[in-house]
Amino acid sequence: MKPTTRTLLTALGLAATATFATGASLTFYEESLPSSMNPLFASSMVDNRVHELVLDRIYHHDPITNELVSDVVERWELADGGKGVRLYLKKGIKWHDGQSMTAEDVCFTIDSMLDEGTPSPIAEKKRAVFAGCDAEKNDVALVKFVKIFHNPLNRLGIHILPKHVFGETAIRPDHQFSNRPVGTGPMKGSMGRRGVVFEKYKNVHHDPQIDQMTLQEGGDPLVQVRTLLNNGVQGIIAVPPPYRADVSASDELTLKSYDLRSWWFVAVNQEKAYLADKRVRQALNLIVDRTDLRQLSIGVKPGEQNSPCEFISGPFVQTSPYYNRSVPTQPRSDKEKAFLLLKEAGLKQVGGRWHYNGQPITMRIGMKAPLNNEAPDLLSQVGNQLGAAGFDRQEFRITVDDWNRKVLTGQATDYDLVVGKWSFGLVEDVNPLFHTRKDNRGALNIFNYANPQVDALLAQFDAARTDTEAKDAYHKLHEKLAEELPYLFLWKLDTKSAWRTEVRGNTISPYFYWTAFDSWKYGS
Amino acid sequence: MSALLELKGLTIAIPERNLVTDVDIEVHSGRITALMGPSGSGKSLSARAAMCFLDVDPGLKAGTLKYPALSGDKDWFEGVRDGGPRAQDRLLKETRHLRGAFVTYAPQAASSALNPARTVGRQLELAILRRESPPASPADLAQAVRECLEDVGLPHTASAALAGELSGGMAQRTALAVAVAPLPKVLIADEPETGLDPVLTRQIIELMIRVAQSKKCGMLLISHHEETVERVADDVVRLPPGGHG
Amino acid sequence: MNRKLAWALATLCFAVLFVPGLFAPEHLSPPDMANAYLGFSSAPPFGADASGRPLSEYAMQGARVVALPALLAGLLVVFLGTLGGLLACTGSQRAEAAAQGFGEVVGALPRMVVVLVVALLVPKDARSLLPIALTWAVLAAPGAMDEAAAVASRLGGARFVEALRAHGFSRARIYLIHIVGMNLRPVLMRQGVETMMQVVFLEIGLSYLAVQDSQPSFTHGDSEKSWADLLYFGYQAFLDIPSSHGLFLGLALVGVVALMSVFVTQAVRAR
Amino acid sequence: MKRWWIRPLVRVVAACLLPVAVPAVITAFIWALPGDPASIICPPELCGGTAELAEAWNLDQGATHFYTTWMGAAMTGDFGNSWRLQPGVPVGELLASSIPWTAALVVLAFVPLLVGAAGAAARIIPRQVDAILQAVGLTPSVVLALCAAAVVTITYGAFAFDDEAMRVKLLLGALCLGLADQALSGAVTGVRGLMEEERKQRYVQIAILRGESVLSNTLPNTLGALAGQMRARLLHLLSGAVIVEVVIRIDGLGDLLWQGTLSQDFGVVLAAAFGFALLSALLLLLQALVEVATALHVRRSPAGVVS
Repeated sequence: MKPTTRTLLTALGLAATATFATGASLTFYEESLPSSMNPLFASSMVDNRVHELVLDRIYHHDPITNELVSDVVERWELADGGKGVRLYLKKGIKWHDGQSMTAEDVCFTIDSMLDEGTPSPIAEKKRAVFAGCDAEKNDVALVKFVKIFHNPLNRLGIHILPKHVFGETAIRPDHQFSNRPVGTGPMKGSMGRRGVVFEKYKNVHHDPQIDQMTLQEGGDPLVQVRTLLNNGVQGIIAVPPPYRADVSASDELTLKSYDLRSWWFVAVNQEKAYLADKRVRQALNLIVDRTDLRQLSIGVKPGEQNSPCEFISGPFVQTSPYYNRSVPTQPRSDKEKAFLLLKEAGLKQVGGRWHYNGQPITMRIGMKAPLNNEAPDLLSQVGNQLGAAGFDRQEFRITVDDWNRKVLTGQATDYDLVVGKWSFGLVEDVNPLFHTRKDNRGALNIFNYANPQVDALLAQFDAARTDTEAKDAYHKLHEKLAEELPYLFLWKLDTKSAWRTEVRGNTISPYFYWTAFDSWKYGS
Repeated sequence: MSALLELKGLTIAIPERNLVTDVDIEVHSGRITALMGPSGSGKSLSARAAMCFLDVDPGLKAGTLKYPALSGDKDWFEGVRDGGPRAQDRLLKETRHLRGAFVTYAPQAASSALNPARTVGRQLELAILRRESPPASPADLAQAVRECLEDVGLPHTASAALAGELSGGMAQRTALAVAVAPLPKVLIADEPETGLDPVLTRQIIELMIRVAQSKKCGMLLISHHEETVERVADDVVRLPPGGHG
Repeated sequence: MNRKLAWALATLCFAVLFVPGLFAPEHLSPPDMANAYLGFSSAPPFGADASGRPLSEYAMQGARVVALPALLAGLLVVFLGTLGGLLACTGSQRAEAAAQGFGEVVGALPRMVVVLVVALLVPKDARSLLPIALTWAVLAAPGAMDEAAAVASRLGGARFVEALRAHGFSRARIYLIHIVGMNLRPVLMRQGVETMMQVVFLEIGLSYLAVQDSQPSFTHGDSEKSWADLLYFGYQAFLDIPSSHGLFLGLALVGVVALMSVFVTQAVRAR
Repeated sequence: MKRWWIRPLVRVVAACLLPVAVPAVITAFIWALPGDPASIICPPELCGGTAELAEAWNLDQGATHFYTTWMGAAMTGDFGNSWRLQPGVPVGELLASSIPWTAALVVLAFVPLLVGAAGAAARIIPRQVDAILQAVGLTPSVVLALCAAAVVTITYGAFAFDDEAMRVKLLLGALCLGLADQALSGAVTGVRGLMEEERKQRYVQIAILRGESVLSNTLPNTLGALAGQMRARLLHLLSGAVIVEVVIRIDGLGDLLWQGTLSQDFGVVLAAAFGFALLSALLLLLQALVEVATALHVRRSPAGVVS
């Protein structure tokens, strides 16, 4: 091992000198390259983050005060008797190509979403919100909604698109914009084969302090951390728990938490005959030993204090107001109870293997492949536990494409179990996850779970006018799901970024990450 | 008169046995020396040795080779005897300029002895260019090629043909033409009769003799046909069977 | 090297590599943190991975992944090579032109492109090295066919057959024993084993790429480990992780594969 | 005697077929996949109304229509925009930026092969070297490549794509490609074997007796076979480039193909495969050219022959 160490160190030395040569340009590792720089075709958190740098949303939550603010709107007023808002835009805002941003652009954005010819699921959802838009003056836009919303500005968290770049309102995913977008955000970005290069673009509403920034795909997390340690990069958006110790050990690095409310789950396919029985799902929930899983994949020792990983019993993180603390978590397995349930449900154990209707059960367990970086080996560990409990199993890594194409669209019904993770912003809207698939509801319902009572609770949340109503609805939902178990809820895993100490003023906004980018500084 | 080629006491061996033992050969200008012996008696081997081409291991044990008319008393085997393949290779390189220009070789079974990837004309050109005073202009070269073809009774058109496209007789004539084209002093003809019918053999051999005499060169005729040798040879060297003397 | 020894060694390599595949467990044994990153030791003999699972199981599963496909690919090449050799002996112009045509088109296909396309085509349940290996064999065949044909024509092709016919041998006997058995065998064996080796290396290559991008592998189910996983695990030794034993084991396996092909080549050298 | 021009002709025909055939195969494969092509390329929940896309991408009227339109456009150098890998970027651009890398990589890797082959042909490289080369050649390229990759990552970190790093990677890649998988040793032993075989031919022995040089006699007869061997080697390198490029992260054609394959961006896959096919076809043509040239040189009727 010794020689390797030495070569490593010398190599690190090399890298360090290489770095300082390049001046005030910042490089950071993302989980992957964005799949598209066009917000209408966003399909991952990486996309959402990148869009925040390049484009402006009409309204957004202030990362510190959490109130709705806007960088582009001077003032606003209700119009159309509450069915619309009139927006007075700041003057002098320029697009990255030098053209000035006008009300035309705001309206174009909404019109393009309303255009059936825009093949975007995001736009599709907005069609249930917006009715249209009139550019009344060069800097005054009247946005019309389909109905009266009690907080219309909440609905305006959409990125503004440049009319002059697209021309027609039917926007296609393979338009140049998806790769070399023109925005009004603090940075002008363009995607290459190995990364995205951002360049400072001074504007009346943005004054970024960092001249240049490069996004690169992370790859092996171990390599990421090493590279950060030797200043080969200056930041990592998400550091997997197993590697956080190295980061916090170094005084050149700071570990910053990124409020991304994400929790992990094992979705259960009730369309499989034997899993349709609630008792079997409950049995599985008892078989899974979360404490072992957590230790073996994430590396949290049993009884470790302030661990990054808290068990959950329902579809919310424990810090969320919606989390129902009266529902207990299941940290350890209870096989006896589980086996009783299985037998009740008509499963028989023959030669140590569980059979259903005389057939041995072979579980097909899938996991979104990239999650392996955050929770190394989780898939095979889940497999192990089920195997130990007497289930034959096959394991599958699911590519991001298959995940988007099959799993999210409810077509991956050949799997019995799917391990995954959801991430939310401040608004934890779980309706798409559990609502019966119809129209554009239940859009993310992995195994097409359908339960009228659940639907009712979700509707109750939608209709809620006050926070308590909403909270109440979701508490009931939590309880219901904990009993129904369309998912085996595993844990929330907080997300942490690592940045070099030379990077200062780096406020990380919840979910969107870069909202406060203007305050970021790099270099002495 | 002095000999053109003088090979004395030639002994070539492989680890097991001697291939030829104590062979003497002399070739004189304008005369035909026949080298006779049953198959396997080392005729070709001796003939090649006479051209400094010995690729046998350990190879040359004893013997001297002189080209009196060319290099007086120089013994070309000096330092090669018992020198093994390496020395023999050296000799082969040293004497390359002699082969063709001074001593040349008309092979048996000519059709497999001609480069399949060369036209007759091209082969002749290359051979002619090895003359002591090669033709200066392309025209002269062309002329020379035609003469060579005429000498062996081949039509000019044969010049464009590839070896593979020649009949046995034509191939033999070509081989002869190529052999004598550099105007050598010594012509070694290796069993010209092989693979040819008696009539053709007769023609070829007579042709050889005619050409050899017209070019004033001595000839070493390797053959095992008593009758042929009786007819044409001035001197005869007989090798014992199996190379043991 | 003497043939008998060469054969013995080749067989030994083959056994060492592939026989363990027969005993490979379907799933890795459950983790045992006590053994995490354990180096070469008494038990488990080849050390363990990050969660203490024995690397020997990696090796065995890897063997199972490659053994059969590599073998079949080798055989396919041998078969096609034989065909090429025999065609050359028929002395039919048309047959030779056809063989060349096949050789030109197939031989000119960029192999990895075809392989990747095939890899994509295979449904994820049936994901296995076999189709890829066979494709590779077909792509490698023209070389073998050419060489076999060359050997056959050096024998004298059709004339050789006629000559033996004159001695009263039956065609079958001439083709199978005199041509294939006595003269083509060395070439064919060598080509076959080289293909086997290439297939194993191909598997390592493809799997490694998959592991690197944490993608599902093209060549084996995700419950299984390939030799590439060993190399990947070992590669972290460059990053100061105590996993060099993984690298050694992986490289050793690669080395044995290579040696096997060397020994076979030695063993079948024509006298 | 078989007509000399048949072989080169077959090659030329094959060379013409290749760039047409490869995309055809891949198109067939796209349609062979379960599900309709448009939704494979752009899943509904990524881009809702897939019908419009299908139309925009000519996927709506069957494989033949798609293939013909794609080919037609490709002939004019228009490969459309990338759908998934780098949405919106003209695939032509990607291709243009990739081919030089791959070409450079393969050529760099080929230089030592060429030198080795020449050395073997001219009997400069002693046989003893073969054993060493073969031993080195036994390592699969991926193993060498991953060591190279490790070195680059550790040394350059995020700067692994700067010019300097790319140059280093190119060299390392070429080294892996050239040494691994018997590339170099194959070239050396192959050529040596060929030349020795020819040297043994009777006409060469006789030529020696006539005092002619060996090489001038053997070369014309072996040139065709040599060209064949060299082409095989180049092809070998070309396909090896895929793995090396992906592991060491060189922005070449192979990497493009791999990324395209993973993201199922068939526009890119088609184009990359087309690129490979073109390179391979080019090699075929070169070989045919060498063969024709030698054949004509051989048949060049000598000075002043009236035939």
